[in-house]
Amino acid sequence: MLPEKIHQNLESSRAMHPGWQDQDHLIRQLVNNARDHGDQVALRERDRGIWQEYTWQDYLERVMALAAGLETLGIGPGDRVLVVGDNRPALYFGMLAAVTLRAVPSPAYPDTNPQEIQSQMEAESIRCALVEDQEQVDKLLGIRAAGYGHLDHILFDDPRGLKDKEPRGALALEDLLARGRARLEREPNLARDLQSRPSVHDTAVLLHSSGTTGAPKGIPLKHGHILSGVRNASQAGYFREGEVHMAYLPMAWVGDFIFTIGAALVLRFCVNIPERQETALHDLREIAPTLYFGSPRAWSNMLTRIQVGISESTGLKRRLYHHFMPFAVELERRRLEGRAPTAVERVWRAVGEVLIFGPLKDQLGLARVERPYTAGEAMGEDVFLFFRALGLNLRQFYGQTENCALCVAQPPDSISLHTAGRPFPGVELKISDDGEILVRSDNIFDGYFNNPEATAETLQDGWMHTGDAGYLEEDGQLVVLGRVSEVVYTRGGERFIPTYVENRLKFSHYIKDACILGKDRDYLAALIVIDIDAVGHWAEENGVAYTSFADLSQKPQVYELVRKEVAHVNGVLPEALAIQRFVNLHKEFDPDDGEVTRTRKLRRKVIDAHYAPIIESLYDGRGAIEFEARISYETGESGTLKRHLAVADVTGARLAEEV
Amino acid sequence: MFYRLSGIHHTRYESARALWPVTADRRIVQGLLLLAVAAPFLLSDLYLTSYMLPWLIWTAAALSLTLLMGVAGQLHFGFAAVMAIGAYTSIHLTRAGVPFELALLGAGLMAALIGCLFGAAALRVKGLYLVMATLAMQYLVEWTIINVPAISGGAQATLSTPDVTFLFIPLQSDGALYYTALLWTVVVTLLIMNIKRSSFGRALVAVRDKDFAASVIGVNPLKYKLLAFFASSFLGGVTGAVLAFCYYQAVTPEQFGFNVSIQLVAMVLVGGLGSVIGAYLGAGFVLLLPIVLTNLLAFVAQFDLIPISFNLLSHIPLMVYGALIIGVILFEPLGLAKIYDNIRKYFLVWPFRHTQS
Amino acid sequence: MDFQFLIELTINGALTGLMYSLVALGIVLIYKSSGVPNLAQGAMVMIAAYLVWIFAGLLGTPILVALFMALVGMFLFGMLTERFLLRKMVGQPIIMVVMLTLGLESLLRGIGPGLLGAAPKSLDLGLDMMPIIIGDVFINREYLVGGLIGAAMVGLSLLFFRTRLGTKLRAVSDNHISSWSVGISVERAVAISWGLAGISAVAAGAMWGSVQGVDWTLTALLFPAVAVVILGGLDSIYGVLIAGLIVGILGSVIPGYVDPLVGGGTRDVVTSLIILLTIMFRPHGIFGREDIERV
Amino acid sequence: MKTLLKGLAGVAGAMALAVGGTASADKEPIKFALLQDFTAVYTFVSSEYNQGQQDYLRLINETGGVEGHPIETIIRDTANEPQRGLEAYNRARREGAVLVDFFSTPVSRAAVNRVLRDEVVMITALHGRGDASHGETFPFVFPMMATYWSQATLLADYIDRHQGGLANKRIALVHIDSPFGREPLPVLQELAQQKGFQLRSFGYPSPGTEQSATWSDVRRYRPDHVIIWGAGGGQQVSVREAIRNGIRPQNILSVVWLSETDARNVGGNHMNGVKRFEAVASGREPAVIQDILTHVVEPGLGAGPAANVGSSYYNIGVATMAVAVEAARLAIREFGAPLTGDTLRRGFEMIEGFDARGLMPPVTLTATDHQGGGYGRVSQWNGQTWEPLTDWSNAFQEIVWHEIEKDAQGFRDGR
Repeated sequence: MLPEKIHQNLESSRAMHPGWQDQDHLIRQLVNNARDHGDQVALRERDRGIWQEYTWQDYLERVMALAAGLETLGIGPGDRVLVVGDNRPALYFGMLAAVTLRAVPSPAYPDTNPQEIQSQMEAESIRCALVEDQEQVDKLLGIRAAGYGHLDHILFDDPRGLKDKEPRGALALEDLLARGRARLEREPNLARDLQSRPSVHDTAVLLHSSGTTGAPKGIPLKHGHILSGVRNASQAGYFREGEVHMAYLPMAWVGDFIFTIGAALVLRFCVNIPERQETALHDLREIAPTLYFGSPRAWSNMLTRIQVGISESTGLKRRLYHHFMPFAVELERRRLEGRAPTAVERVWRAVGEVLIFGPLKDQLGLARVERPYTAGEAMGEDVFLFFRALGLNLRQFYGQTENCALCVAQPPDSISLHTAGRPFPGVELKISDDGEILVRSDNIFDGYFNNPEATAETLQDGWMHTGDAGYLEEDGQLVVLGRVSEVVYTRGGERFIPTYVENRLKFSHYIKDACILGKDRDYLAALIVIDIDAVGHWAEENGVAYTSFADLSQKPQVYELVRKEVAHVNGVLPEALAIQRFVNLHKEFDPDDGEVTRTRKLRRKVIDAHYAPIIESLYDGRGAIEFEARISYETGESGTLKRHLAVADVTGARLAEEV
Repeated sequence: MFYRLSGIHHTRYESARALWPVTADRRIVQGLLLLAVAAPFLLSDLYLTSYMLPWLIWTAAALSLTLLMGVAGQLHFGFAAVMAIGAYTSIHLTRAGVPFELALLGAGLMAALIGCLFGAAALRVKGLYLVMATLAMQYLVEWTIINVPAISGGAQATLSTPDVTFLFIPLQSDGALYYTALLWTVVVTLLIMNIKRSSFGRALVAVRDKDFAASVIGVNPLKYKLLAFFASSFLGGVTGAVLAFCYYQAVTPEQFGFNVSIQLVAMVLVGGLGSVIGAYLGAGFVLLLPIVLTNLLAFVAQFDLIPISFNLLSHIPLMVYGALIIGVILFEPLGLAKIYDNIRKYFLVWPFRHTQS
Repeated sequence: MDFQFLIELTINGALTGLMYSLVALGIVLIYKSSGVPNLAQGAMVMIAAYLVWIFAGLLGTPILVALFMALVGMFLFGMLTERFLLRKMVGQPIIMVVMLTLGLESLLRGIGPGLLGAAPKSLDLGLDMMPIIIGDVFINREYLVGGLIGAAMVGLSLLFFRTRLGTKLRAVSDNHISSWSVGISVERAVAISWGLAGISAVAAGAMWGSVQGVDWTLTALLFPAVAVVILGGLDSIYGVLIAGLIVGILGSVIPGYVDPLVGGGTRDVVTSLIILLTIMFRPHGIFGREDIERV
Repeated sequence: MKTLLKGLAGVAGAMALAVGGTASADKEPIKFALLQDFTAVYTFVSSEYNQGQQDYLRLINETGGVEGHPIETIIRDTANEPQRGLEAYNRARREGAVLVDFFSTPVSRAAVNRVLRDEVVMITALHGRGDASHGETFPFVFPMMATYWSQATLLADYIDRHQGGLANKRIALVHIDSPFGREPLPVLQELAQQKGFQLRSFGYPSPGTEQSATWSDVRRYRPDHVIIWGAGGGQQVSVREAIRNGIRPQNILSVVWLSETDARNVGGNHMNGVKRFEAVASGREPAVIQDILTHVVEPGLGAGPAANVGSSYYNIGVATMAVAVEAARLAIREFGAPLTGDTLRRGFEMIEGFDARGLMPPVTLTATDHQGGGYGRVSQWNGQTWEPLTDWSNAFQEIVWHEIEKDAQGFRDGR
């Protein structure tokens, strides 16, 4: 990027954020930590069973060395650096090294397919990529071979399979580090110089919207946004200094950057990185963090894991669990309703803490968690209550990438089941006339990357339009209903938000995904994706033999099981919005097929297209359908397979339940 | 339920291989050690001298044997003879005026040297044949002791242990004897635990699992078999001396007969081959079970509830003992240690049945 | 004179050795079919002797009837032992099997004397106690009978292995899995071999019980029997015969000359040395098959 | 913890087997501990021996106890294992036993130091250490019957007096190859020198069930007399082998351990004429045995099969308890109740010329002599019973005491 352009950006940012101190940036935080708390552990990574530790001094030294090295590759202010891979210390170091050079890390999800990466690279004219291992290197080489010519440097962390046979432009981070160290030694003032280069007005990271609708948009977040967001949250008591944090969520997701880099630098977190994604749960237990963030799905999975574990457990343990857990859940429900437990109940709960709750939290690795959070989408009431009943002060965040995901959260004292909480200090919130939630604060971004139209749509008069529908309660707590854009109407003019219903369905352990249909139709119907783990286990318990996902999904017993779940949800919906028919799909929604996003949000258009014959059958009264299923193989080829799918009515069951 | 594993992480392999990485286990060990140290103040002299003391010493013996049988896989049905060598050596040395501490060392060395002769058979054969060979050597050692009055002590064939001091403390009071035995057992325990996780221990395990294969990976089976016999016999010899000085206070050949060898093997097997905790449990089982049964039956008999002859009554412990050994081997071939392990796991994975991660 | 002494020692030793063979035969029969070293064979001999005594001494049935009943009893006992104890040990390490049989020995040693009284019982087979005297050589009449029975039992066993059932047993002893595959019930074959071991225990129990009285000391016959088995080869029936003779003769001749010099009973020393030397120089005995171990 | 264990100990205390007793014995009981081997090596003796002990104590309790004190017994199996014996001993001592009888050489040997320290009387009739006769060295140990040395000298004396003298004879000692079997060797060797006879020892391996080679050798030695020295099953094998090898039964002399059972097991009348040392009269004639039959066995209070009453080992058991009760009686008379180990010891040392109404030779125990003179007699199997051939006597006690002194000295030096 041209220096004038950068300078221009800087000036405009200064004008927008007069309160920001120029040298108050992330690298400064790192330098301060290394100076004041140099011996403290900043980062741990589990490597071959043991935890490698990095102190703040190590941290700084590596970031500086990498920055010095990166500079020799020609990376400079305004350059975008692609980051692909699972959480690795070297990648974090590399990102901050880029930030030091006023370049912008642009993380991508490691399982993103090459086309998407290529379009991201093209949009951001990426010249340098920071990747985890050979797999990602190969992916990038493929993109380069496919015609993307600007990729000059591929820096990789894990040298396995690459050592001594690096492809053109590929360089081990270890070698870059050595190069940078040598340079730092030669130039004694370089480190100090590097540290003073960034500005609070620089973009610290370039994140991306999920792309639920249309192509992903780049969301640049500046040092200042991140710092003010973190400070607001910490001021409200949502983070404390020195938290032990587990960095296991994707690096491309806003939360990881905010927690693992933003908050970690500001509040000196001890960040822990699991050995692999598959070992994350085990490693979580070894670390026992004090701060834990999980998506509602992750919490729900955890609950499923517990329930499956308990159902397999021995008699006494199972009985104790089934006594204490409902007791505690009921206690928690009443507590949220404002009724305090009696002394006897408190004593009994303490007994349960020793016998069940404590051991459970220990098994999950949540024994030390004081700040368990969730965000992203609505959380099932039973899941929420369960973990709160366990004694975890589980709370929900509400926010978007655009506002560093730090916007609204449930306060520790007054939590109710249906509200998202109160805005952070420093965050203004209002509801627009058409019911949209608007926010304004210093941690809201300054505009999309190279997308003035979208920016103008989202940022109006300093207010950010979240696109969510909601309202404020009398006590100032926010209730989020769903996407404004998602509000649809049935043919009869009933207004509903499919996601809202889907989430209710997904609160069932047996349902992994659901897609609610009904827009411009006579009634609501559902495509159901069963949860293979939970239903599979249920099938084993109940002696239902099955061979595959597709087979299991079509078992009459499974249909009966799902029917009950659907009927249960119908019970809390207005009668006109009852789900009348559903189909159990023969496969899961697959991000590779574009049916869901990487964060598993539905892409309704794709689904409508893929499953059109099934959807028709849901509305033409047929009891079954032969479906030509499209299959994508891992090679990228696709084929078709004939599937026989049953279509079920819920109404009868519902009537039966009412009788 | 008692176990809390979260937050336990290791930054070095050494700490990951620590003896008791889990806090609850460490607490249990500390608690037991504390109880063991406090035993003279908690237990009556009967339980101290007739239960705790012999139990500890036999545990040390079982540990010495389990190093050979469990870790190195070399069967030994003549370990009582090895202990006898230690006992007689130590007595003759102290009688000749050698300080007790050195006599213990001498006992260990002498037992280790002769124990290596037992090991010579192991260089040639294994399994059942080794059982028979060591058994035969047990007879030879026993015969030699009995038939050489200079060893066994003349016509009475009894040698009383002379008064000695250990680390400047006279071995007179029950307490002094007990603490000496405790110290030795703790030393042996720590030693075996550390051997098991050392390269030496792993070499022994390699030899145990398949000696040919071990030689392929560069572990010389001959050398390690002999080393195993040496180490185990050394410990066994010292234990024999401790047994003589701290418990019997006199040695006769009968104290180290063939049946004692069998009992030692039973301790190791019933406890669980190669397991340290198993040695404690096995020694307790084999040593104390007949005593407890005898006392229990005598207690029951006084009520005259069961009209059985005194002769049968006195044989019941023998039958029960045999039946229980059969039972343990049939139903839990990994021994009492496995049962303990199952109980521990039951609480370790609480409230689940299996580990979750 | 000296020569006659040697002859007498040799003959009596040989006969004793054949009587050891009676005990050893049971061990070999079992080992041959299942690879189990039955260290409870001594106790089985004791139980067999008690059984004969119960019928002959306690109930007063004629000795032949008593022997027959004991044969039936011990055959069943052997089969049941295999069925309920040893069959569960398949695949376990040898040491476990050894300990199991030792546990069984303990159990039996408690049951016999516990139920019938600890004092030794006399078992009269109606044999004259006076020796057969040939020249100046005295031959023990009981040992002669016992030795002949021992030789006969070994011979019978050899013949048995030529019958149809015996051929099956041989097949089983050669290879369990291939026997299985040609439809031979390995379990049954092994059970039968235990039953046969029970039968040989009756012969041994009756003879030794008559010689030394019936009490727990009969279990001590295990030691010389082990020497016989080791020397002859654990799976060789010929070996039992030959090794029995060798162990008996050496255990008689050597102590005969050495005992006066050292003033002690050296027979167990000889027995121990036989075991040791065999194992050191020819571990699989004179006739035993050598196993080939695979990694 | 400690209270809990004390509670346990209390239960254990209640485990003491009461012999029972309905008569006027109402003062606090005296506890005797009979901790013997009922399941392993000594079973051939201990069941009968212990039965005799129990029956005699029952008789005492039935007839008013010891000066009004009933006697309680603590009976446990030790399986001849020192560690089990020591446990039983420690327990019995806590329960207040003043006297202990292990009837097992290894256990008694292992317990010597403890009884001396704890001041508990240990009787070692016909087992244990011979040198324990030395009262000054072993104040609390009472062999109280002829030691093996005294038995050997008495048998030699018998040959000397009644079987044609010892001079120039060939004597074979055929013994089990164990310390016990070799015990008579030194005194016999000493005697061989004094009396001018030839002595050769022949050891056979334990347990002695197979001795044929040994006896071939014995026959070759052409002994005039054979002294057999074993115990249990080996004894009858010795007798049979001796007879087979042409040694006349009359010329076979045995240590005390040869009983009616052995004779039955040898079978027929083969054993007629075999002689043995006898420390206590056998048979049912002695008055004490008659009393037991009347007061204990006939009312059905006997501790075992009535057939055993009057057998050799039974009577030995009776005799040991008769001496012990007598000692207790003397002690209580002299020092009053309660009886302690020390007063009981002094009671023992006051016994003078006590013969249990003709059951045994008159025994006199003193502070120096705990053997009681080493009296005994030789009896002979006549096909039905053991028929005494001599009066109670002792022989060559100076040789015996030389051995006693020598070994006691060794024991003192070892300490």
